Amino acid sequence: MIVFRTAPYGTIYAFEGLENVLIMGAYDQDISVLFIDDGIYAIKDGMNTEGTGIKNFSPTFRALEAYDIEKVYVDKESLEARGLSVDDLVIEPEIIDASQVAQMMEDQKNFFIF
Amino acid sequence: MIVFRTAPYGTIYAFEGLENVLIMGAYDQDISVLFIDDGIYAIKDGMNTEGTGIKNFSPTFRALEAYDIEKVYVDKESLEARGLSVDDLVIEPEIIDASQVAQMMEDQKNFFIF
Amino acid sequence: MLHLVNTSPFESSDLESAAKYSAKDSPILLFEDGIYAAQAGTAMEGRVKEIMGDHPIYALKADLEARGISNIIDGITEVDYTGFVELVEQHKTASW
Amino acid sequence: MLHLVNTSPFESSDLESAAKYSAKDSPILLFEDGIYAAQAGTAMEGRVKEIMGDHPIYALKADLEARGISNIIDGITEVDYTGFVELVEQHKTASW
Amino acid sequence: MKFGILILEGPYQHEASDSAYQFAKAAVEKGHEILRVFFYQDGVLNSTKLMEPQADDRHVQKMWSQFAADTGTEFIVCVAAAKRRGINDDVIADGFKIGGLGMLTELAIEADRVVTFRA
Amino acid sequence: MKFGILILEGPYQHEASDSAYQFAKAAVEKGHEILRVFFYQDGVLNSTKLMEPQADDRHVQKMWSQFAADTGTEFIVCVAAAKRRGINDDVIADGFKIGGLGMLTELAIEADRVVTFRA
Repeated sequence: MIVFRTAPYGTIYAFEGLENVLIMGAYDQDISVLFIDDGIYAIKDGMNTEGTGIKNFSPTFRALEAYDIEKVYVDKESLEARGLSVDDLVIEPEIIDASQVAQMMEDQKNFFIF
Repeated sequence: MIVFRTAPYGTIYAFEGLENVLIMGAYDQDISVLFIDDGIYAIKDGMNTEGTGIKNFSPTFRALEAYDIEKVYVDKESLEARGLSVDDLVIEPEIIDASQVAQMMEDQKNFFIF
Repeated sequence: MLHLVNTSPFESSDLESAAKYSAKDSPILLFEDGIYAAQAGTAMEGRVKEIMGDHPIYALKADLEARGISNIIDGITEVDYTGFVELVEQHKTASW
Repeated sequence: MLHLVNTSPFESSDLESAAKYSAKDSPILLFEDGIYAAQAGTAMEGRVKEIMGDHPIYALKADLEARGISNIIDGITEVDYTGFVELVEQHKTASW
Repeated sequence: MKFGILILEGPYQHEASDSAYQFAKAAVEKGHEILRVFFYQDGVLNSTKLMEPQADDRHVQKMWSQFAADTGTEFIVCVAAAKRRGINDDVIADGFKIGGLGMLTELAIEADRVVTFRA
Repeated sequence: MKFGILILEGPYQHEASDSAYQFAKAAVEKGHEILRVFFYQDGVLNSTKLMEPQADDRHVQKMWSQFAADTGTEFIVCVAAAKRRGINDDVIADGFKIGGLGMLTELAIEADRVVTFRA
C-alpha cells in the first residue's frame, strides 16, 4: 500500500511517491493506493504548472489503471475538510472513512507514506 | 534581527542559524536575537546528545555575550505553551509578548528566520 | 513587513505564527503550498477570514494555477510574480 | 501497526494524522522532534492524554535526552534504540 | 531597488529554488538589481553541475547558471554549509562561487530587501 | 528478522539519516539482518564521498560506509533520484551502489519489516 499525504509541488514527496507506485505496479504487486490529508491535492483537477516551471505530473495518476492498479481510495474527511468531492479529482478513487483506512493499514504488509 | 523558531536536531535550521548570528556579531552589527515557537527548545538546558551522535550546540548560545550580542529576547506565550520558564534555558533572554515581537520586526532592517 | 507563508495550513503552523507575530495591517502573501489557505470552502476558511480582519492577504497566481485552485476566498487578492516583486518593493519581508 | 511520529506537535499535524488513521490500541513511537509531545506540562498535554486513551505511547530516550526533556507525561514509556527495534519486531511500521 | 535573495533548500525536493528563480526573473524584469543570491543550508545543493534531471523536467542548476550569465548576478554558496553537504570547487557549476557566510551579512547590510526562500 | 530501511532525507539538514543509523546499529546488535538500506529522494545525498563536515561534527557518509564494511549490508541509492540531485558513480562512496527503484519494491517483498526515516 502506498499512501499519499502531501501536497504537490511544494515538496517532491508526491511525485517521487508516484514513481514508486508505477515501479511497484510493474512488479505485478497487488497494490493499494490511498490519498489522505493534503495528498488528495496531488490528484486535484485543473492543474496548470506553467507559471512555476515545474512539470505537471497529475496526468500520470490517470495511468494507474493502465498499470492494473485498481485499488485506489480517498479519505472522506480529508476531502470534506478541503471542500472537494471526487468530481474535482483527475481519477475516481473509492471513498472510505478513517476507520477503514486504519483497518486497511493493518491488513497490508508493505506500507509507504509519501 | 535573527529569529529562531525551530526545534534543534530534528532539522539543522537552528544550528546553521546560530552560525549566522556569530558571523553577524563578528561584523559588529547591532543584532537582536529572538526565540519564538519551537525555537525556544534550541536553548533548553540539560541537553545530552550522546545517544543521537549529533553534536550538542546549545553551549554555543552562551557565547552570544562574548560576541557582544546583548539584545536577546524570548516570546512569553511560546514559553508558556511549552511549560517552560527562563530558568529552564541555557541563557537568560528578556521576556516579551507577541505584540512586542511584531513591533520589533517592524523596526528592523535585516531579518532572518531560522 | 510582508509575511511570506509557503506551507499548507492543514499541515503546518506557519500561517498561525505569521498571524500571531505580525503588526496589524501588515500583509501576508500565500505562495507554494501556502495557497491552500486561500481556497474557498475549506475547513480553514473561517480562520483565514478572521486573519483577514487584521491583515490583507495575497495569493500567488502561479502557485494557485499549478495546484488547480481557482475558487478563492472573497477579498484575497491574486498577484503574479510582478505583483510579488511590487509587494517586496513596499515592505521588508519575513519568511515563515 | 507501529506509528512513528518525528515532528513537533506544535508545528506539524503528523501526530494528529497518526492518531486519526490508526486502529485502536496500535502503539505510537515519538522520536526526533516528535518527543516534545511527550513533555509534561505543555499546552499539548491534554490532547496527548486523550490520544493515550486509544494508543500506548512510547518516546525515544536518545532524542528526549538530546533535547533536555526529562519530565514526561505519566504513562508514556521511554525506550532506547533496542526498545525501538523490539517494537518493530512486534509491528509493521508507518512513518508519518 | 537593490535586492538580495537567500535560498535555504536544495533543488527538486522543495519548491524554494524554483520560486526564488521566478521571483528573481520578475525583479530583474521590473528593473531591480539583484546584488547577490546567497545559497545556504541545503540551498548549496542547487550549485552542483552533476545534476541530470529527466529530459522532460527543468534543470535547476542550468536555469540559475543561465540567469547569472544573462544578468551578471553574483551567486555565493556558503562554504561551511557546502563542505558538510559534499559541494566543492570540483562540482560547482558556472556562475556559482563558494564564499564565506560573512557575505550574507554584507548582503543584508547593502541590500534594500533580502527575501528568503525556504522549506 | 529481515529488516529493510528506507531513508528519504539527506545528511545534516534533517535527523532522518542519523536516526536510521542508530536504529540499524541496534537492529544488528539484536541479531537481525538488514537486507538493504535504500536511499531515495534527498536520501541519496548521504552517499557522496565529497562531504567534509567540521572536525567536531559526525561524518554521516563515513558512518554509513563503516557500517557497510562491518556488516556487509547492501546500500542502494535510487538512480533517478540521484541523477536529478547530482549524485553519480564519480562521487559515490565505498559501500554505496546506484540501483533502480525496483530494488525498493523487492526489499518490500523480501523483508519482514521496512522502516522509513523521513522529514
